[in-house]
Amino acid sequence: MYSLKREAVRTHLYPARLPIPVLAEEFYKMVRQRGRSSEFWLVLRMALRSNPLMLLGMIRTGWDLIRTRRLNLRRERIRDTASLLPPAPTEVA
Amino acid sequence: MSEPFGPVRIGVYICHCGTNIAATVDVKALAEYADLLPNVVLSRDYKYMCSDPGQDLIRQDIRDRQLNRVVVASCSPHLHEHTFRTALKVGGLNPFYFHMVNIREQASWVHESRAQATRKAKDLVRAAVQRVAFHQPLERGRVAIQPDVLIVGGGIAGIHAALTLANAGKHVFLVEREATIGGHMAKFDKTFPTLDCAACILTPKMSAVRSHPNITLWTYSEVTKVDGYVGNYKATVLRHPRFIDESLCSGCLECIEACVYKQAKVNDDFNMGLSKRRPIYIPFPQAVPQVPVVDPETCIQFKSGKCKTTCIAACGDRHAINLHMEAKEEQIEVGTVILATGFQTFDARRAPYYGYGKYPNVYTALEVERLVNASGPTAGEVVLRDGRRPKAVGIVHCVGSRDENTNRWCSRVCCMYSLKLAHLVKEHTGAEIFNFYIDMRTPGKGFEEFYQKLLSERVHFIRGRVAEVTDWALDSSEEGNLVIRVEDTLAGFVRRIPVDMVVLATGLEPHADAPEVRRLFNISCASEGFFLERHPKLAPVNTFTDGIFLAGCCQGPKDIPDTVAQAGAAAAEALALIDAGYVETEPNTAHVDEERCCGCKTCISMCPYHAVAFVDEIHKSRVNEVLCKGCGTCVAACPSGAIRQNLFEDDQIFAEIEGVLSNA
Amino acid sequence: MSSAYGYFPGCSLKGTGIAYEESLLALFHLLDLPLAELDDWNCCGATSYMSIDERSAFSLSARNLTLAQKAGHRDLMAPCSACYLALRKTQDYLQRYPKLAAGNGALAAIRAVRVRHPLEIIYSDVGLDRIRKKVARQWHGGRVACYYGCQMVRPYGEVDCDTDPTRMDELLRAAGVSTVEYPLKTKCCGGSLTGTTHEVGVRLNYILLKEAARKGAEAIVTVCPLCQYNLDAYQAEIRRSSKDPVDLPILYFTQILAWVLGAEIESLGLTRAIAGRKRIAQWFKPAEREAYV
Amino acid sequence: MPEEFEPRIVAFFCNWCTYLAADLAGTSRIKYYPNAEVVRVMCSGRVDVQFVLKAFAKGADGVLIGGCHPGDCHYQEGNYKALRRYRLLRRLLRQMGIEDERLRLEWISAAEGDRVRAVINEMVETLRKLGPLVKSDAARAHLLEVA
Repeated sequence: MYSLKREAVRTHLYPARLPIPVLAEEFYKMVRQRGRSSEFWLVLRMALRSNPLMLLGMIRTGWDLIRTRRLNLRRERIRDTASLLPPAPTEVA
Repeated sequence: MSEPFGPVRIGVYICHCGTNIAATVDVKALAEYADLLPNVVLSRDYKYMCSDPGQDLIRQDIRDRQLNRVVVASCSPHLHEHTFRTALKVGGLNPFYFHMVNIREQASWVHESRAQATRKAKDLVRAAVQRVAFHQPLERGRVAIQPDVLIVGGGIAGIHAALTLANAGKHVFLVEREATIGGHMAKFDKTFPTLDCAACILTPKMSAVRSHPNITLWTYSEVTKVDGYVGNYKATVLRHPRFIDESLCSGCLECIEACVYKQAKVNDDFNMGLSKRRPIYIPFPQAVPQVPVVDPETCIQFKSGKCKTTCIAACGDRHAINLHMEAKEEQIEVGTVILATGFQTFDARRAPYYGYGKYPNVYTALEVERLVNASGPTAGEVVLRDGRRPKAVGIVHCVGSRDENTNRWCSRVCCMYSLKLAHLVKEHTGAEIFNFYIDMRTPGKGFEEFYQKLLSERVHFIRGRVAEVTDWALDSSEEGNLVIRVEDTLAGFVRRIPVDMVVLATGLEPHADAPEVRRLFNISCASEGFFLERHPKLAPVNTFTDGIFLAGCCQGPKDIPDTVAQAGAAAAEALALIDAGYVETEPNTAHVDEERCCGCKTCISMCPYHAVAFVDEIHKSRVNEVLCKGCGTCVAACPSGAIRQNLFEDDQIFAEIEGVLSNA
Repeated sequence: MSSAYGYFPGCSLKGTGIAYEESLLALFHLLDLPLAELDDWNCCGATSYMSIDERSAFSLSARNLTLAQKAGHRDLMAPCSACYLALRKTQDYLQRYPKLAAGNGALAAIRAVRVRHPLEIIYSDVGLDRIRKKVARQWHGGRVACYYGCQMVRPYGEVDCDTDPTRMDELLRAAGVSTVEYPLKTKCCGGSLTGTTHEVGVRLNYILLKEAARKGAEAIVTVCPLCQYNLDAYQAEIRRSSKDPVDLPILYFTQILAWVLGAEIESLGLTRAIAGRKRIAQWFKPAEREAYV
Repeated sequence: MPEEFEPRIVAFFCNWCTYLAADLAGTSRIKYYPNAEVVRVMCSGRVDVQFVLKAFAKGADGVLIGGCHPGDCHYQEGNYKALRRYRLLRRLLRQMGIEDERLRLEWISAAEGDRVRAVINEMVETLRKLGPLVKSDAARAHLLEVA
């Protein structure tokens, strides 16, 4: 399942403007660098990269979240980002 | 047959078993290797040692080359040890101057590297050659066979076996746990593929059992203890009290009518709980014996002691009803046993995604068997629990079969009985019928034709494992219905099919208490829990315990024709033993070398069969070879090496151990 | 060995799912179950990370498990279903393929730490009886549908039965809340689809909401921040597109339990709900004279 | 890297359960390491302490005893006797400086062909790590006089 998805992402085997792989990539970058994901920034980056018009559709939800104080604008990160890198590659099937 | 004089002269025979062995073991190299071993006068390899020409080789070489020991490297001794020993005997040599090496099951079939398999085969052959030099001539003992037979389980298998043996003039004890014989078959309406009525073919056999002079029928009874060995089994049968004396009851059933319960209130197991019965009841009208049972769990007299006991009044001067009846133990001696304990159906609750027990209109196949049955709870009317007639019925195959999460095996009968039910339900209701199957399996006389017939009857067949049965409605068309969600693997998309009745084709599995029964009779179970036959092809009704045979679904799922055939086979095997009058026993018993016995009595406590006794006069132990079963535990325990076991002498095994290791 | 449960919040509980964290802490406090948040925990990797680089995805969770072990926790609690699965899956895979763990020395941690979900912790470690005994408020709210989602129950089936989970129902009933039979309890909420392929995601949630209502539920109770968000955030949109007047409160099981066990209303993050606010206001107002049971 | 050490195992299998399991492994074509040589006895209860010592003395790196599961013994309780003896043996072997892993008692029923594979493979790998028994000549010498 994931191997298929990975392969599709790697070889760009998906319709243009499909946000799913973009989300995956952005998420990957963010977590790889900062150790945590920040929903707001993640969605923002995804939208900008795939289809900015999406943002319009998101205004209402965004407002709801702000209204209910559920939108966290802080860009989270962990202290020990060094420890995030995966171990020295070992041959794995 | 006298011990040949002169030095040990061993002949070694390597079997190719076609390519079964030759493909992985270098048989030529092996034969050449064996030829150089001490005491080996000749070593041959041959395509099929077990074949007649193969055995002739041995016989001739014994004659022409004066062999006095023989080693055959081929398959498992469990398969052909007897064959080759006989060959020695015919060749004029004591059959126990023989040792067999298993280079098929335990070498060629389990190793990939030719080099390694061959090396291992060499070790084993070398060990056998060293061992066989120490073999002694032995005589087989004979045990007389008690002609009576015990048959456990009164389903169609037990019934058929019992009648076969009884007609051959043998006395049969038929023991059934339920209050009537008939088993699962008695619950069926019609049988596939011929659609002849189950009752019409079963009930005559049931009453034949009842009236047969050679059959002692004990229903409501269980075997609780078994001792002895082939030809001489001693069994204890516990007869639960049915509170009605079979010898006095005339089967008028007036007591049931007279019961103070005007409305039946107790779930009727025979009808799968689809109807009610009274505390005093008879499982079904054609039950054998025609004798009611009182169920103390629900009878007021048992609960409060304040019942008017109108049943007893109704019975009048027959006095057949005895509410103080107690369980009774019967001791019987039989020579052979046939196990026909049958199966249980898969509990559909173990597959919660099919909604059995949650949605009232999800039924098991056995429940529907009762619904379509003319003598069933609805007199053959197929109606839902709320009384409606179903308009669309979904039959889900492989519930508890071919499923990693429940039972992995195919239950063999579900496809066909599903077809049968599809036909019957359509016939009774005219409803749309959907079969959901993984594969249609219709191997059998007239089975495929029956499948074709159903197709022509416009029954729908959807190929795909059902994901779930739910009452989740997506739109009004589904409101109030059960929805079957399934991937139609032929059409290639997921479908939602609204029906108002779901039938779960539950699979067959071993009885929950099969393990206890297995221990009781000292036999084995296969990995899925069904009783293990001696050989899947060549000894399908035998077990590894001599004199105990299998019939019917206790050995594995099968339909009625196969069950009856197997029951006949089991009866024939029993007859063969009985009419031979005796069995030859393995001479692998223990005996005490009184010179060496120091009288420490260690061995006495070792023997579970009390075969080792202490003789006070000479202050030494002695083995009763009739009682000895030849396990050798006492031999291993004896501190002074005074007890020895034929065929497993210390020096023989030491030689074998050194043999396997001596090229280390 | 610390007796406290290691607490792995996960990113959502610091954002859209903050009400879950608030009510969870309140509930564990009421049940005197000590919690210790994992220091410097990192994102579990969820499913998106998995779909770029599986091995480093494992190393992410491995890091968290190692932190937990270093902190001496026997249990690591992950309230978010996605976090729970990511951690549990890593544990499982690294045990089955030790090669994966080579280098980051996580294997020891993998074996030492149990990954658990609060639902199962409360069900097994506290138990229905103690919940019954501890009930401090009568539930004046309506009947609810318990929604388990997929990642928590499948594939491991350790939190609850993988095909027919019932523990949330049992807990709520023990707390005097009546629940409805909800056939879609383990269907998917669409996860991130509501953000990526919006229509697909919303349709899934529409089906979930509609069926809950059809079964007579007046609210849906969840165990996962993403499930809660998806069901909660798009109801207005659904009302517009379909003619169905759905407006169901989407609660966390921790909110109801904590409330019934007597938590302060402020501690439950109830004001953070988007849908069904009216009903929530009615259900969660301390009755004039508290009915103690 | 030198060629991997191939341990030699003598396996005493009871006729009714473990030997049949080994046959089943064969008919199911289950593949396992060829390091174990089977000596058939009627019951694990027949396995004499001396058999085991002899095996070690004559060059075995490990000894495996296979019997029926508790309660399933074809001879009612032979396997329990085997168990008692096994416990004693272990102590004895320890005193001789022979590691516990070298002697193994396993209950394998006639249905458990795959277990035969599992047990034998497992044992072979443990013994590969452990290395040959001979490395302790003292033990060998001692063994020889005992056996």
